[in-house]
Amino acid sequence: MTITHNGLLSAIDRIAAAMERDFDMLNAADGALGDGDLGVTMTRGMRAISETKDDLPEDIGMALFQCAQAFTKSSGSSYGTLVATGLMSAAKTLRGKDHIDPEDMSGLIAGARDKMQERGKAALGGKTVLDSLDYLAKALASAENKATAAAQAVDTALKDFRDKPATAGRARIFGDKSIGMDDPGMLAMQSVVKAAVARH
Amino acid sequence: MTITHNGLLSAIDRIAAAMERDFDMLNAADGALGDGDLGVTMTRGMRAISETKDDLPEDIGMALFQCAQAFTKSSGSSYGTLVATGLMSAAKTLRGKDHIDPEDMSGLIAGARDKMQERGKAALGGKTVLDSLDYLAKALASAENKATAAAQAVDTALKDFRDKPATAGRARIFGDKSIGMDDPGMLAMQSVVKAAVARH
Amino acid sequence: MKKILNSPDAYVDEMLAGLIAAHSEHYQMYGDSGKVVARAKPGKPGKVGIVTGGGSGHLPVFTGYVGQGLLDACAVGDVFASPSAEQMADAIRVADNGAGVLRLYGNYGGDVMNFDMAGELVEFEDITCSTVLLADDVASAPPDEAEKRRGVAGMVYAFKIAGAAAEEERDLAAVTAVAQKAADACRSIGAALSPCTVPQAGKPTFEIADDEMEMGMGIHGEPGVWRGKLQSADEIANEMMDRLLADMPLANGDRVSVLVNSLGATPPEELYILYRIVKERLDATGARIIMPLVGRYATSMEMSGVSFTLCKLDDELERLLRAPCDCAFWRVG
Amino acid sequence: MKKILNSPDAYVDEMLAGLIAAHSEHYQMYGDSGKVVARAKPGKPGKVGIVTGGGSGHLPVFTGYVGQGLLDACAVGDVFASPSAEQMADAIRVADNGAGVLRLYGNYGGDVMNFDMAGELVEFEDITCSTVLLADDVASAPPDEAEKRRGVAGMVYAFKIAGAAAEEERDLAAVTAVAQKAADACRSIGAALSPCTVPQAGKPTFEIADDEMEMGMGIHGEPGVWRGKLQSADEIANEMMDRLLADMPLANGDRVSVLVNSLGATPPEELYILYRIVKERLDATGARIIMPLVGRYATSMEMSGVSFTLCKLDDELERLLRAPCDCAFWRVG
Ligand SMILES: Nc1ncnc2c1ncn2[C@@H]1O[C@H](COP(=O)(O)OP(=O)(O)O)[C@@H](O)[C@H]1O
Ligand SMILES: Nc1ncnc2c1ncn2[C@@H]1O[C@H](COP(=O)(O)OP(=O)(O)O)[C@@H](O)[C@H]1O
Ligand SMILES: [Mg+2]
Ligand SMILES: [Mg+2]
Ligand SMILES: [Mg+2]
Ligand SMILES: [Mg+2]
Repeated sequence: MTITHNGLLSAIDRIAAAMERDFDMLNAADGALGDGDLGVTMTRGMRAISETKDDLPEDIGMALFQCAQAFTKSSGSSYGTLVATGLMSAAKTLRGKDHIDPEDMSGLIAGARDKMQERGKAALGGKTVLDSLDYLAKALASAENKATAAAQAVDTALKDFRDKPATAGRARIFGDKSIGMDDPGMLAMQSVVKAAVARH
Repeated sequence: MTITHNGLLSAIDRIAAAMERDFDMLNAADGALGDGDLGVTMTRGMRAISETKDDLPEDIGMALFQCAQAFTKSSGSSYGTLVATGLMSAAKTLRGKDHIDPEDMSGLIAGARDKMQERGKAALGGKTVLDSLDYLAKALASAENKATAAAQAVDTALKDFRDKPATAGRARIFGDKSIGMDDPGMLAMQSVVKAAVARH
Repeated sequence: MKKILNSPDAYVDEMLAGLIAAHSEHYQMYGDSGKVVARAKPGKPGKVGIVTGGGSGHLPVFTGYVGQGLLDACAVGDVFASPSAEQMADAIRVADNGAGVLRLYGNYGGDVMNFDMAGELVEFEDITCSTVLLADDVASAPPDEAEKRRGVAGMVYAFKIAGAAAEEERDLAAVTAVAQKAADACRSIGAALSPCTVPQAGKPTFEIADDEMEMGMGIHGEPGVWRGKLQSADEIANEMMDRLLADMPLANGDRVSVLVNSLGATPPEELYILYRIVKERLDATGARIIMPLVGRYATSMEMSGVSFTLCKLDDELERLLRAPCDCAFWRVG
Repeated sequence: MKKILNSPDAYVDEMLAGLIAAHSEHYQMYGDSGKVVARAKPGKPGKVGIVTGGGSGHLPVFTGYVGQGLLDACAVGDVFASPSAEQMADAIRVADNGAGVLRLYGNYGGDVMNFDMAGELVEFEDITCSTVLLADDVASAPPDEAEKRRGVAGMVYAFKIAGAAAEEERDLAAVTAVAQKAADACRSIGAALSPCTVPQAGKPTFEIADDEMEMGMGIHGEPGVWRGKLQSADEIANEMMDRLLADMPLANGDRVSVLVNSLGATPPEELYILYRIVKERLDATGARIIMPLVGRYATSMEMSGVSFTLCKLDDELERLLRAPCDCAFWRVG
């Protein structure tokens, strides 16, 4: 599962399409536990990235950096800022390379998770996108088939956290009422990852 | 139908009681063609007059002047100001007397009508309290039985004007929609006059 | 729309008590008749007094505009109800600094009767009064019956301009003349989206469907020129400007001030959206905009909607409009 | 509640366009990221810059408080949505007069992340930033988790006091310290009666029955401490004062300013009815009330309801609160 420049471009297309498809679902999920704009955030962000596609440099680190910038300019929503933070973390590590090696995936995602945690100051285990990334990083560390493992990890994360209360972001104020409900950010990450690995 | 100091006091009692009785009716009538406060205005005004009853001087002109003052202080509504203007007009003419002669009634009411017209700048025939007073003055000029004539005059005025449009006060803005509806001020005058002559 | 109050009957008295508790440097109560507010620091001896009055529920109108360079005193009634002649007489008494008093207020039947009667009461005390009526609402009568029009937000300009003239120690005739000039220079129109509730009535002043608005509605809910589907901000602004400019055309080189006013609940965000069009339309006439005002200057409690007022200025009016004034709701200079 | 607008997506951009058209002497747009407003006349070289930001829909908060003796620049997002880090970086850039920039804003997750990220962006341009978060809403977390509290109307005091300190040409550390002192001295609580509508959502932010209120509700409709029957004005005011004084007791001889703030639709009449009790309660503690503020200082469009804010003052804070400031919505001195 080496990711080349072209691989990145086609992953962007798949993710952008998935976000258009999931627009209402993500707004609704965020509407139940937040302000209902996560579908807006994700479509806007992916459209902004798609628009820069032709200008993305061969340096895959620089390319991810530009994706992060495009996403962050498209809105100020928490999720957008967190995603951009994660992308920047990976971008820094990858700078100077023209592809991503499969065995580096786990480390890149763990690094992103940590930077995003610094940014959002939420604890791991708090039922946020951080937990999805944490599951991802751990699954990718050992898995043979990275794509299958990734798709399974985001599903498992959702399942494992569904019955816990939210403790970060706007969902925090719902406290125990959030038990049984999926975190919108984890749902978005599920869609993103499955689209990225073409398992949707 | 000579009105003495005691006659004035008992008329005040009867009018005050009639206003309490007609509170909702007058508010409703004014609600349909205005701001719905005429019952409030009349009960407040008559309560204020009732409170001064013990202090009303024997001079019937001075007594009416004090009634006018009490009414005017109790609210700033158009009807209150018009009634007070009419009372003051009568008060000026009567100053120095200790009673009202029946044959002076018509002239006193005509004088009040004219002063009220000056105050409110509305035309006669405009479907207002002025028209009730105009009918009253004319009926009293010739009638043998003043009380019966007065009670009939306020009824006739209402009947004659019911199907004309209002042209003065807040009711003016309803224009032709006011056709078929009684002017609240004329209704109030009907109650006042009938209570005054004990024909209610 | 819900209200925060204790007893409906106490609404106005408690409001005034709080106003004076909060802003004792600006306002004080006067006299025994109730609901009469005067400047905390009276005007100089020899300054013409200016009084106004009318129903409560329109803050900052009327009471709020008592202050330096503005009004000397004000009598208010219950919500949307005229104060009594006695209260108005008290307002005139406290406003008088020996140079006579201008009665400057909106053209409503009850207020007119009571201010006239108040004038007769204080005549006995040798206080000379003059009168200028505001009748700026173009939706309330056609131009050939302009004297029947109701007074609305234009009074803010008249208060400001007359107040500044009085501060210059002009005599009663001169202050009255410039107040009349200001009143004549104002045209207003309103549009309402939802009603307010008069505390003593306990129910909304009118009913209007969720997708409707009413063009030209008066500040107490008086019927307007049409009721229909809620339009876009730009459509609303353009129609209101059409109506104002038809009544008082502006030409290249004219000067005009404009007030974009919320009737209460409509937030400033939406006033600014409207202001884009107001400015565009005024710019298109070639007139120059002087000191535009955007905010809540004359309201109907929690009614939602807006009014626009144009005030056409000459040298004198512009200078007086820009002169200093100070009250708890408005400061210039 | 109905809104006057064109397209929901254009609400904020059109609002800003109108704001700047109306008040070009106070405000100007800055940069390419959009929705960044700066002072029309920049601060003096060497003056510490102060920026804020947050979602739109709270006028005068945030943009309105850009001005002399207040803020230097502001980034706003869509209604109730954080601006982007890029906009915030632009606000920091234009606010910098070479002496560093204080980020002074409300404690909301998205805003915090974005202001942090903006700080990292401008670090490369050698602009030093400090941060003070407003977290004054006592209903949003208990005292032992005070750092989790949301920022509400208390930010008006922080803007005013920090702005005055910056105008005195103190350095970044000193301005930051006094801003923190002001933030620590503020306690707020709100009560909501009816919701507002976010244009892009098109429906009210929450539902509440016609005879209900919610104590402690946040300015975006965040759940409060109880929902129940609408109480009388005096009961509401007393409970709000109870909660504030429990969190920050006042003693004889203390000085305190108080802001009685409408969330939007609630008219000033009702704020003054509440103020009677606020003053009574503060007088009863023996504290002295300094410069009470009553009006619309921090709103949620057409939401109806109120908030109270106490700001406990020492010599320094009182002096800075009374120092001159000027913007289109507020003037002191
Ligand atoms: N502080 C945080 N740390 C980690 N994840 C967070 C944090 N805040 C929000 N999130 C994630 O972002 C999602 C919500 O994103 P978004 O809708 O953009 O937020 P908002 O609209 O409140 O800015 C949440 O479901 C959660 O997964
Ligand atoms: N200008 C006027 N001239 C004569 N009568 C008037 C005038 N204005 C009002 N009225 C009378 O007063 C009645 C309304 O009185 P009221 O309810 O006190 O008025 P408001 O509440 O508008 O002050 C009308 O029905 C009419 O009879
Ligand atoms: Mg969201
Ligand atoms: Mg009436
Ligand atoms: Mg009335
Ligand atoms: Mg959001």
